[in-house]
Amino acid sequence: MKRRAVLKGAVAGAAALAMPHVARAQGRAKLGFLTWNIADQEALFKEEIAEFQQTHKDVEIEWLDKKGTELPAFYQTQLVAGTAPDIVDLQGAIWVEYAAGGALLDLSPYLAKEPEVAKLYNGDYLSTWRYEGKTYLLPFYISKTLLYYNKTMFKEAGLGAPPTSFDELLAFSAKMAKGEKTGFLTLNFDWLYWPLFKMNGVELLSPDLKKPAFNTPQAAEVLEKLAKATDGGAINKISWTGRWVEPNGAFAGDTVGMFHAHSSAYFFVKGQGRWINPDTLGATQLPGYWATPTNHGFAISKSCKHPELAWEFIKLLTGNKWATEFARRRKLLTGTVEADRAELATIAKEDPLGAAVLQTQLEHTDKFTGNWPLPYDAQLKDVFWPEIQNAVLGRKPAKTALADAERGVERLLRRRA
Amino acid sequence: MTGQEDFVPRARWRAWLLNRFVLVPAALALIAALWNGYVALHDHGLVTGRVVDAAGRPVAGATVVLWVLEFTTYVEKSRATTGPDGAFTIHDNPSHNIQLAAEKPGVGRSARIPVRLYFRAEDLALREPLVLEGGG
Amino acid sequence: MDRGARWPIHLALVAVSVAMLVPFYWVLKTSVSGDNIFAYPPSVIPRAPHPFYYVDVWYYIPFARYFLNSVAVSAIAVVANVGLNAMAGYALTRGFAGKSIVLLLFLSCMMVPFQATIIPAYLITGRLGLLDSYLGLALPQCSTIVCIFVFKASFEAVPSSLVDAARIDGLSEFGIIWRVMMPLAKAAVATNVILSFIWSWNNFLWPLIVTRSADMQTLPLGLARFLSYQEDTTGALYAFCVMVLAPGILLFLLAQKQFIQGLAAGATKA
Amino acid sequence: MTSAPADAAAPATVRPHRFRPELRGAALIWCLLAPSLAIFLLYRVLPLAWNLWLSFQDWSPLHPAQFIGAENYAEMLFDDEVFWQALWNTLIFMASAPIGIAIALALALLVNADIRGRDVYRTIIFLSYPLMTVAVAIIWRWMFDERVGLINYVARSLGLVDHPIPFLNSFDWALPSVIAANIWQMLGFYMIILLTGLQNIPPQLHEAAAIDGADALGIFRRITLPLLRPALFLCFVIGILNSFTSFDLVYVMTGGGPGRATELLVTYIYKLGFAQTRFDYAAAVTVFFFALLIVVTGVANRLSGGDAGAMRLD
Repeated sequence: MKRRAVLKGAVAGAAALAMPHVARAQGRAKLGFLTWNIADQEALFKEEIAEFQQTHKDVEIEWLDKKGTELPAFYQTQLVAGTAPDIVDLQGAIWVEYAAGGALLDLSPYLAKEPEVAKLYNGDYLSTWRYEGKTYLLPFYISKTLLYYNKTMFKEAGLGAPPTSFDELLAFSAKMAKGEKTGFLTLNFDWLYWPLFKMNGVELLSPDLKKPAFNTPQAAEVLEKLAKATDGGAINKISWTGRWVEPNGAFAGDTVGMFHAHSSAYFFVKGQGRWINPDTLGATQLPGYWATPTNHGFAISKSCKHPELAWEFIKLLTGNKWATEFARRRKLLTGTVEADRAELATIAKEDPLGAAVLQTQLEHTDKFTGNWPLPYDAQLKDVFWPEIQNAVLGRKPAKTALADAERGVERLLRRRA
Repeated sequence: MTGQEDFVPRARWRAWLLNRFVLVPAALALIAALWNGYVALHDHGLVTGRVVDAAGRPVAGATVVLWVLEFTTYVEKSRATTGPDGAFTIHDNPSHNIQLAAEKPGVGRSARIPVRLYFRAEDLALREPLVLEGGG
Repeated sequence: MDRGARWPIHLALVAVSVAMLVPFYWVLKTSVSGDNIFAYPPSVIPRAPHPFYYVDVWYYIPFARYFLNSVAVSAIAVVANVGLNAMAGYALTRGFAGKSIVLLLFLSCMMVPFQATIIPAYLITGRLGLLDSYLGLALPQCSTIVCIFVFKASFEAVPSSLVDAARIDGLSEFGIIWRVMMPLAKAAVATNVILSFIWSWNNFLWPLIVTRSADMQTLPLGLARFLSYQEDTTGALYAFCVMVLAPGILLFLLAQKQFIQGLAAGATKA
Repeated sequence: MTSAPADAAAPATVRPHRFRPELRGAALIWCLLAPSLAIFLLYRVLPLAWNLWLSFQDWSPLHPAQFIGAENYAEMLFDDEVFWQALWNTLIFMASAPIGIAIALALALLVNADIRGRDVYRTIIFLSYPLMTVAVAIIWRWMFDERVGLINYVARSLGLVDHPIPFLNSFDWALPSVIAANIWQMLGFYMIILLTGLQNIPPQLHEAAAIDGADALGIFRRITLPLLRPALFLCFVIGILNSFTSFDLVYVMTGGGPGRATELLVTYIYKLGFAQTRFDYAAAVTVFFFALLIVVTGVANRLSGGDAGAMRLD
């Protein structure tokens, strides 16, 4: 036993001296490639890597995939250890924090050097990757919120067209709610619920993003209405407590009238809801056309030793050929104009409903909200959301909740100033 | 725990080997081995079956399509055409979760029947024939 | 206690047993019938049971590979635990300078929340060059305090006359540990084996951080992926649960007698 | 265990000298301790020290550390309701340990009666302990489900409730639900320890007391409980540790929600570090957390007369 212990110690010591951990990354040019919970596309990535290696013989690419909630934990640990993957697929607003902290490579010079590259992508979506005038990611796949509605339930409630205003939204919901049935359901993570406030003219922060701007009579009114509707069963409680699976499952259960979610929800819901077809499910914009994007994009870590190679690689990933291929396999939009045009054309034939859903993603792309470029977005959410939850679930009067939230946000902004 | 053999009297060897901590895993290993053997002998990806029309007569020259599940969606994998006796054989089913349907212009098309297999590319002989209906 | 009618006792115990077993049954049932989680009312008896969810799980991730990894890591942890803990436990039965400090250190080590030590632990493992390796995965759990105390307790139960006799027979300390102590501490060994197995088998956060390459992943990571990604296929999810839980339960059922003795010894042989 | 190198421990001679064996013995003891100590040093002490240092810095993976004194602690204590909420929840969680222990004691008494199949009962009751906590969480998250959870189903069929209770989504029920799941998993563990405690009580004592005409309750109060004290306190200590460290359970069942209803210190630490990239602040909370644990277990140990089984310091 002792001998083993001694040996172990010696080996470990030797290893520590012989190869500091960064050494692993060196040798023949090697790129780490980390994706965000999309292991099902392993085949695609393997093909893309293979093609890349045809033109870059001596490059080795290590592909990793981590589950969404754990990817940040993994990436940050790797950052500390100095072994951050060179190319990372980031979602939502977390990239801003990394960008502001100097972990990500500014891609603007590259885009400036090769102006034709930027033209490949949908300008509005590309611009969501801009922080302080610099672009940090290229679009991998795109998605923004829209309003799904259950046509059958609309008929039963004697409703025709989808709502065109906030109050109509609530009124319709109330009409459809009875027993197990509820009228409206929204996703709530990553500010996906924010369009509900934006459409009522509520702003989260002052234009310079320095002060909270949400503690207004308007906001209070909206909150009160939402709380009332939730209490009355018009709005499904899961809106404020569920994350991804519960809301989708509930809507797929054919007991919810309207579902405010992004396009990714469509295939998830379709997979579960036998009832879903063009006559029973409608897809449209939320009143006011506001929508919160939740896009995935490829960034390059600053610690990358071969930024040119990494840049070449993400150009390949997001370029027309592979974006088209990816769009086809995953039936989604990539933000690469050509690919999306092709995909919309193809899917229109095999799944008109899916096409209708995807179509909404390219409309009103000038009305994004809930995607403020804040380096401390996560903390802001963490301060803000629980208070909103308190209000809509009727645990606090709207005004108190907003006041408390404001205090929290002010404190946060002060600390981060 | 090596290096002790010299201390352990012969008699203890039986105790060391013939106890439940050895036998149970051994039994499990054996079962696994047998199963793998069976799999190895039956994973040629063959799918055989018959296609008949609404009246139950075999249909020659009908196209049989095989879909396989890829994560969440079924994608078309391969096709086969029925012989004079209405029988067909697909040689390259890679999956454990498939759907089959047959079609012949003029005779009609069958419903898509889902089939689950116990392992990938398990050889499958459909008991029920695919029934073409609806003219078309 | 043991006088009077028995049936009320049986009644109570049966009731509790049912309460303890229902979740097991529910998982098993769903894993073979997969009644959609959104179906109400839930059926108590599985409708049309079939094993295909297990097949799906098997192919959804490289199950065999993950399983192998989990086994390898657990094996390392178990062997190391039995060895190191026995040594440490024996040492603690002897009086020596600084013993109380060591004991204090051990006890307080029990209370460091691992979630808060991931980053330094990761850096250290990196320094040792053990990232993404079985040893690196197992190392933090290669010795556990509770198990050391289990050994300590059961060694203390060994009559010192035996030890002295052995010493007079000229046995080395290791000889004493291996040939006098261990045979009398089977229960403690069983406890060590099971606890260290369970702990390393169930470990989630550490493998998540330390493993890079796809073929070093362990089963809990696979389970987590299911949770996040394939969550709609409930049947498969619960089949996965069964497949992940089975080994631990099996091991426990095999060794429960000694395990419980050992636990008890460590617990109350004060 | 490989047989030792000959020189590692020369057999002590029959009639040892005064002190040389002493020295050799001490050296040997430290050799025996070395591997375990090394592991704890690497994976417990060093990280803790790192946290201690970090708690006085302003640091994140994204920028270098700089000393900021006790600012993190100041924020934690005076400027962070979430911290207090998490602390409060943790204390409630901790306070729930006695419930489980009480149930376990009752079970132990029952199983201790010499009845047929007691081992079967014991096994069944213990079976939930070896389970992977992540899986336990998955199972119970679903048992508690509002729409299709078994508990609601039973409660509704029995007419106990007219509306299903959204256990994990309700601010009032979430924490109790998680605690219930935790008790379910720990019950068997407590029971085993108490059971052994019971079996270590010499039966003569009971008989003697019975002859003195004491009734069952009297015997239990005057003899069983006092003699059970070490076992009980061990359970309590384990319960505390467990309630402080059951991360997976909360993380999977509720993720700390709704709101902060089930936020524990340990989940909060994790979120601070990995969701908010505030490792420096998380370190401060960790240090506090550690101190709190030391104090609580220390007190428990004191109360148990420094004799809570494994917790005992000789």
